[in-house]
Formats: sequence, structure tokens, C-alpha cells
Amino acid sequence: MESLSGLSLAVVLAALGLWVMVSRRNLVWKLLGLGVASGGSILFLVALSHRPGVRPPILGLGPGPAADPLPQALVLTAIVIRFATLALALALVILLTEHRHTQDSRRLEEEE
Amino acid sequence: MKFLLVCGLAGLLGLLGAGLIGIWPRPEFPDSDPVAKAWGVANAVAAVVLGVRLWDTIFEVLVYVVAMVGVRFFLLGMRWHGELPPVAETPLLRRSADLLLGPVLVFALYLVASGHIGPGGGFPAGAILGSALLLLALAKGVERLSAELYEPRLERLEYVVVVFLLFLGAVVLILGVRAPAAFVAANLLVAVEVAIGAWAVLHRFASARGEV
Amino acid sequence: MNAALAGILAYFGLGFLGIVFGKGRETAALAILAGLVSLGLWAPGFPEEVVGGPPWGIAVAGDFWALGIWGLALFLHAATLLHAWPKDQLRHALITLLVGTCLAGGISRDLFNLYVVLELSSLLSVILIAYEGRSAAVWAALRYLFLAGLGMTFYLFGLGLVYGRTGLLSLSALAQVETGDMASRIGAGFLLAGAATKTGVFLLGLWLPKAHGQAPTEVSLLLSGLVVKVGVVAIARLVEAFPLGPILLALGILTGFGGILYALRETDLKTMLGHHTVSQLGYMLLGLGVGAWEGTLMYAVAHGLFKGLLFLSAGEAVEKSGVRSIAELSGKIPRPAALGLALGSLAIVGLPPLAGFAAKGLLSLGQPLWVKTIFFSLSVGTAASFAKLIPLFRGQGTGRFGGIPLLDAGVLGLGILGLLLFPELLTLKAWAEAFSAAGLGVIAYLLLRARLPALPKLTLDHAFLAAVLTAVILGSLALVA
Amino acid sequence: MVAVLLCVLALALAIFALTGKRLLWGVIGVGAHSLVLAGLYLVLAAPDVALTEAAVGFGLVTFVYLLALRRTGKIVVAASPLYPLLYPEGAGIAGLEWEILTRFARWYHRDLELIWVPRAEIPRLLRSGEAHLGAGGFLPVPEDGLAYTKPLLPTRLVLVRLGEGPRGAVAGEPTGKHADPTGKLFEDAAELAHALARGEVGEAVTDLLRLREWTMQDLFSEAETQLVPGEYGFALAVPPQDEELYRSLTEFLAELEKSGELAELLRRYLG
Repeated sequence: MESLSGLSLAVVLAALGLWVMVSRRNLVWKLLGLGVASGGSILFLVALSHRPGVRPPILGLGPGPAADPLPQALVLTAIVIRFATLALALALVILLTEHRHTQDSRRLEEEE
Repeated sequence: MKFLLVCGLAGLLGLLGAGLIGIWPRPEFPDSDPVAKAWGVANAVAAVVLGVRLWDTIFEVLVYVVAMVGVRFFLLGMRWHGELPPVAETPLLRRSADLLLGPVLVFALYLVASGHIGPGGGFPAGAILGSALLLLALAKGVERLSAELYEPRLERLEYVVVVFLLFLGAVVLILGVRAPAAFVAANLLVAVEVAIGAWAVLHRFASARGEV
Repeated sequence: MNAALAGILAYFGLGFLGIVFGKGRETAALAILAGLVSLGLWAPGFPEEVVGGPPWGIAVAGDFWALGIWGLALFLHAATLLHAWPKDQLRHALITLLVGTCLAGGISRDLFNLYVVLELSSLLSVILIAYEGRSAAVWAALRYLFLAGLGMTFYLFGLGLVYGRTGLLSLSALAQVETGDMASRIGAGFLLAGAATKTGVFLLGLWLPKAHGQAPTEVSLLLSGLVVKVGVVAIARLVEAFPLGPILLALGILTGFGGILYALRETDLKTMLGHHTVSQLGYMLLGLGVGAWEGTLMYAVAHGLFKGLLFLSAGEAVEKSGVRSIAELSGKIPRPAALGLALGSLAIVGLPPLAGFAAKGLLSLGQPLWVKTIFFSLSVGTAASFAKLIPLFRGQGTGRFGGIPLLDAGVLGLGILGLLLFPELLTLKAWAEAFSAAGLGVIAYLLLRARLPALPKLTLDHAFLAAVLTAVILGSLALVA
Repeated sequence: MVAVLLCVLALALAIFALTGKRLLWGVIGVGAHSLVLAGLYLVLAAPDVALTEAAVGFGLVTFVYLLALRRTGKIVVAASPLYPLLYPEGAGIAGLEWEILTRFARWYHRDLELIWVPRAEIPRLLRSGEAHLGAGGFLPVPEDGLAYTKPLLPTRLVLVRLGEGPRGAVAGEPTGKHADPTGKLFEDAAELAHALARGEVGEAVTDLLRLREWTMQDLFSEAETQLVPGEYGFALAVPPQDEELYRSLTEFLAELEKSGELAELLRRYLG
């Protein structure tokens, strides 16, 4: 149940984020959309590591079988990578606004 | 355009939904306890991140450092010119930041030291430390704090830490050393690395504006 | 395995030491040396091993793909170092890190490790593309970053589906289990879509022409010559594990002709070369689709050499004259660059005895007639779009040599080596085919020059939309194929 | 059960954040969304991931966004001076429109930069993207293809007759339409006043505020004035391609009017 709701939320979040990414014209909004979409993919992996009645994958933390540690470890990596990409993208957005005075993707496309 | 987008997203939802239904029946999870024990730690996630899949984690740290190199490089020399909006320096803010800094530091150190036996580890510890530094900057003023934490030296320290981490990776992956001490060392290196990086990027973003 | 890992770690370590001490150039030379030593130690290859041990370790293998990527990477890095020697130190350090990442991508056989490697390579590429801070280049880099983020979201979902169903991440383990069920098929489709977006396959990764065109000279060389090839190797590994062959065939045809269509109309020299990288990607995808592994690898290496040569010469010409458009450039190109452009164009069109001829011949060797026809028409299209460069082949005055002679020698040497190793290419028929494709292409260009149709502009929003739609189509195809 | 609740909450927060109009609320909403996701990870037996998501995905990401938002661009306003709407005062700038613009910039998280240009230049600057807003006693001309806000202040056009000679007006303004075919067009109102004073033109078409300015400076006190039929109003101009800015600006002005602040400002500057 927990796992299934997490998985479905992940898929919906991906669609929502991509929707914002395509339909909004401001670059920062697009970044927010991308963040939500990639957050969905992270939630997807975490939800995969869960199964009814599991405990966290740490020795001696409650009864029952442990959750799958591998997706959790992968997700740690993915979260940090997401932050790194975001920071670089925002720095580039700032640089671009400094030169071109706009964040509207269509106007950035036009003025060349 | 809107119509195509709706079609695409509906297709995406449908495909991923179909895939979701298709993942059952799923294989049994492999038992993680023996792996954790084999690496001499209690936290299986830490055993995977800093042991079994250290090769990935090295790349993760490289991604982080490279992004910070890029942020520094692009925002260098971009200072706010013109009138600065005054920042209200309230004693309350400064006092509370001073009060908060101690516990935050202790918490971060705890996360580093216990990352191999409980939840925690270098990444959250470093991020918390970096945010705490920004809090301090909020209270003291960015320029004053960055005068105290001389940046070029910090930057160099960050890269030296990466080189150490690469060396540690070689020791663990190629020589096959498995010890809890290696985990604490890796967590510490990662925490220092992430904290310096976070501080540097936040500071760059802040001073590109002039004042937090 | 240990030699390869140590070589990669040495590459990264030397890159960062270059930043710390401000001596990127010297440490880059040392890194190339370390890479060569490491390659020499594992040279004939090593069987698949698991770094970190089972059950969750990372599979790496020194197969022929790894060998090809390593050789290409070290050669191109040497050429870049030679060419960009006077440029600033940080650039050399970042390039060293980028090459190190590609080395790691060459040996990786793990789904998640490929993800991390691709992310690192795209972050480094973004920084290097925007390095000079011109706003057109910054915008191209940002477009790349956005589309790469989109691609990686697809990739992670695909990875989740495959892992959720099978519990495996190692590609060779996946190749041995049954992956015919719904979740694995859809997952494989999304994995392919993600990797293809990162690589720059047509309609998924529409960032590529602009980014490669706007990057600094030696960076375009590495991006087109090397980074794209790592994406191709990632796709090749996916094809080995999942039944994606027919899809790649379709994708290859689309990519090949789409790139040529845009290249025909393009007037900016470097962006046109970028469009051509897309169309050449089509060849490689087709090769993977029909299962011609050696031919694809040969093509990847040959393309790395001649496209590197083209970008180096074009960049030299653009930097020297200060104009980018093909029409304005004629008569303003120094002799070494003009010679490089001519040699590279002849190689990409596939004239003997250059590297392009050997690679194309090897790709279509023993293929059925319809595959040969597709390759032939792609060659005609390539010749047609390169016909407008003919006025640029006459150089004026002397200029810097830089890394151009090294790549000249590489293009010629690989071509001759290919002919010596595969004497079946030395037939009159093959040579006649190559020359007739080139001739037909030039004639087609002269006929079509005035009546090329207008093509839709590749804006960021269009690129997003195209990527989402194509990913969905890929997923559905993977489900039904 | 807790997991389902958290899922619903996370989805609601994401929808709230991504469908809003203001970027600041979007960033805060996405931050809250990540925090809820961190809670969800805790429920899904992944404490390590929860901690990292809270520290990196929530903490650092929100910080970086907030810092970047303050720097992500400025609005360039192209304007010609008109007392008391927008005029240089000492080294700075003052006026009714300036108050509105600074408030809008704060609301929209942008810095404000003002360049003084002749009135006739403004539409070109807006169309080419060199400026984002036109201001400074800007009278709308529907045919020039720009988007206008609702009039901030109604006005009328007047004909100022001083003697014999051609009729003068300002190029690009609606007053230009009332200059007869033999009339002369000037770059802005100051030049027009000069020409009128020197007798290059005998009469001039202008608006009530400029007439007031001239009267206060004691120019043309002997001139005859005559109202021209038709209602006009000062507004802010936005380039046609910048729909987002236009939407935000009209929304902001509506808020300003509803809260009564606009009326207060009008009273302060125009008495």
C-alpha cells in the first residue's frame, strides 16, 4: 500500500513537472518543474525499496526483514547530483540574465 | 502545441502506469545484513554507498565539486554594482545565529561520526554545515564572514580533499581494505567537501547580489 | 581491472591537482602518460569483474568498446593539449576531468554507473561550452543542461522499472535473464530514451548542433569526437542487454536523415558540423541496430578523428577570421586549416583511402541490400551537405598548425590501416560506390540548392516536446516490438 | 495510511507550487513539497534518504533558489520625464509611476533600472527587447502594437495656441494625430516647448499634465488653450511578446487598486 501510493505519486509528479517544464516560459519556472519531475524519479526508486512490514536497512533497528538498501544508496547519489545540476543551471541563468536581461525562453530564442 | 503536450504526457502516464503494474511479481530482496557485517558496519546503506558502490560515490563527489567549480567560475567578478539595499542588522538575529551555530555543528559532527552505524553520513552533515555557515553569514554580513573565511584557501582545501578521497577510493577498491575507520574517514572527507562547496556556492550567489 | 581503475583515478587526481596548483597543462600531459601506461597494462582487455564485490558491486569490463574509447580518448586528448596549449590552465584541468570521465564510461557495464558517468560528462561539457561567457554559448549550454535533466529523469524511471522487475543493475547479468515482460520492456525503452537524449539523437537531443557549434574550438573537438561516443557505447551496452535492435534501426534512419536535412540549410559553419554529428550518429545507431559491432566501433573511432579534425580546422578558421558564416569565410582561411577542412570533408564523405571509407565499408560489409541502400543514400546526403564547403578548401596565407597535423595523420593512418586489415575493401566496386556517392551528392546539391524547404526552428520548447513525445513512442515501440 | 496522507499532501503542495503566478511562492511551495517527501521517505523505511533529502533537497536547494531569485534579472524601464508622474529628483528618481514601479519590482523580485529616452524611441526599445516597460506619462496609441495596462490617470488633450505658424506635436504620441499634415513633430515634450517658445511653431498639441507643468514654470501664460475632444489616460506599456510580464503587471495593479493604495498615491502626488 505504502509502496504503491509512493510509486503512483512518483509517476504523477513526473508528468506534472514535465508539464510545467514545457508550458512555462520563464527559465526558473522550468527549473522548478524539472526539480519536481526528477524528485518523482527519486521517489520512484525509494518506493521500490519498500515492502510491507520492512525495517530500515540498519542492523538492530526493529524486527522483520530489512528494506532494500541498494535503491536507497542510489538515491543518495541522485539527490546530490540533482542539487549540483540545479546550482550550475541557476548560475548560468544569472549569467544569461546579466547579458540579455530576460529569462523568457522564447525571447532568448529570438534575439540571436 | 498544447494538444501534443497533453498527448505526450498522457502517453507517459499510461506507459509508466503500465510498467508499474508490470513490476509485480518482484524478486526477493537480497539479505542486506551479511553485506553490512562483511564491511564491519551496521548501516547497510552506508556499506553500499561508501563500500560496495564507492566507485559511484566517487563520481557523485566529482559531480558536486565540478558543479561548484562551474558556479564559482561563472559568478566570479559578478558583483552587485549600484546602491545596496540596507540590511537591518538586528541583535536578535545575530544572537540567535550565534546560539544556533553550536548545536548545529555538534549535530553535523554526530552525523559524520555515526554515519556507519545509523542514519546520517557525510552528505547531509556537509549540507547542514554549509547552511549553518550561511545562517551565520546572514547575521554577520556576508563580506565580514568571507573576510574571516578566506576563500581561495578554502577552495584549494576543497580540491585537496577530493584528491584525498580519490586516494581513499584507490585504497578501498583496489587494495580491498575493509574497516570501519575507512568509513569514518570517508564520511569526514565528504562532509568537509560538501560543506565547503555549499558555503562557497551560497556565498557566491549571495555576493553576486551584494548582500544576503 | 585494477590498472584501468588506477588509470581513471590518476586522471581525476591529476585534473584536480592541476586546478590546485594552476598547472592544468602539465598535469594534463602527465595524465595522458598515466592513461597510456594504464592502457598498456590492461591492453588486450580484461574479462568482466565486479568492483566492490557481489551482490551489489559495479560491473566493469575491458572489452573492445573500452579499448576503442580509451585509444580514441587518449589520442584526442593529446591533440587537444597540443592545440590548446596557450589557453588558460583551468580549461586544461577541466578537459582532463572530462577525458577521465569518458575513460570511466568506456569500461562501465552497470546501469547506475552509466547514469553517474553521463551526468558528470554533461556537467563538465556544460561548463566548457559556456566557458568563454558569450551569451549565445551560455544559452546553448543551458539548453543542453535542461534537456540533459529531462533525459536523466527518463533514464531513472527506466532504471527503476528494470530494477524493480529483475533486481539487477549489471548489464551483462541482465543480458542473461529473461527481459521479455512488460515492465522490463518499457523500462528498456525509457533507458534508451534517456541515453539517447544525453547523446543527442535526433528528436530527443536537439541541443546538440547548437551546443557543439557554440563551444570553444578544442571543446567542440572533444564533445563531437569523444563525449558523443561514450553515449553511443552506453546505447550499445543497452542493446546488448535488451532486445532494442529494431527500434535502433528506426531511430538511426530518423537521426541520419534529420541531421542531413538541417545541415543542408545551415549557413553557420560550426553549427552545420554539429548537425552533421547528429547525422553521423545515425550511422552508428544503424550499425548497432543491425548488429555490426566492429563496424560501429570502427565508425565511432573514425568519426572521432575526422570530426575532430573538421571542428579543429573550422574553429581555427572562425577564430582567425572572426566570422562564422560559410559564405563569408571563403578566402579567409589559413592554409593548415583549409587543408584540414578538405581532408576532413573528404573523409566524412567516405572517399578512399581515408578513415571514413574504411569505416563505412566495414559497416556495410556483409549487410543485406536494403541496409546498404540506406548507407549509400546517407552518403549521398552527406556529400550534398558538404558540397557547400568546397569554396573553403583553398587556403590563404599561413596559420597556426596546433593539433591539426596530428589529426590529419590520424585520419589518413586509420584509413590505410583499415584497408590493410580488411582487404575486402580494396575492390573496384567499393571504390566506385564511394566516388559515385560523392558525385551524386554534389550534383544533388547543385540541383536542390535553390529549392530547399524551410524547416521548423528548433526552440527549447519544441525540443522538450519532441523529446517527451519521442520517449513515449520509444517506450511504446519497446513494448510491442 | 500515513504514507497515503503524505502522498496526497505532497501532490497538493506540488500542484499549489507549480500552478501559482509568483515565483517566490513557487520556490517556497516546492521546498515544502520536498520536506513532505522527506517525511514520506521516513515512512518508507529510508531514514538515510530522508535525512539527505531534508538537508540537500529541501535546505540547500531552497537556499540557492532564494539567493538566485534576488539576482535573476532586472526590469529595464524606458521613460521620458514628466512631473509629477516620473521625474529626476537630485541624483534619484521620484514620482507617482516610480512608486508604482518600485513596488512592482519588489513584488516581482526584480531590480529596476530606468533609462531616460525620448518619447518616440520607447516603442522601438520595447519591441527590440532592450527595455521591458515604457513609462513616464505614456499615452497609449492602440495601433503601435504594444500592450498597455489600464490607464493610471485619465487626461485630455489640449491645443495651446500662441500665435501664427504650423502646429507642433510629439512624435509617436496620440497628439501627433492632431498635428495637421503640415505640422512639425518633435522627439519629446521639452523640445516642443522650446520650439513653441522660440516661435518655430505657432500652436502645440499636448496633454493636461504637461500644460500644468508649463503653467507652473510660467511659460506661455498668454496662450489660448482649447480642449481637444476624446478621452485619454496615462498607462504603462509592455512589449507585445512579453505576456508573462503583462499578466503580472495587470494583476499587481489590480491588487494595488483593490487595497486602496493606488488612490492614496494619486492623492499624495496630484492632490
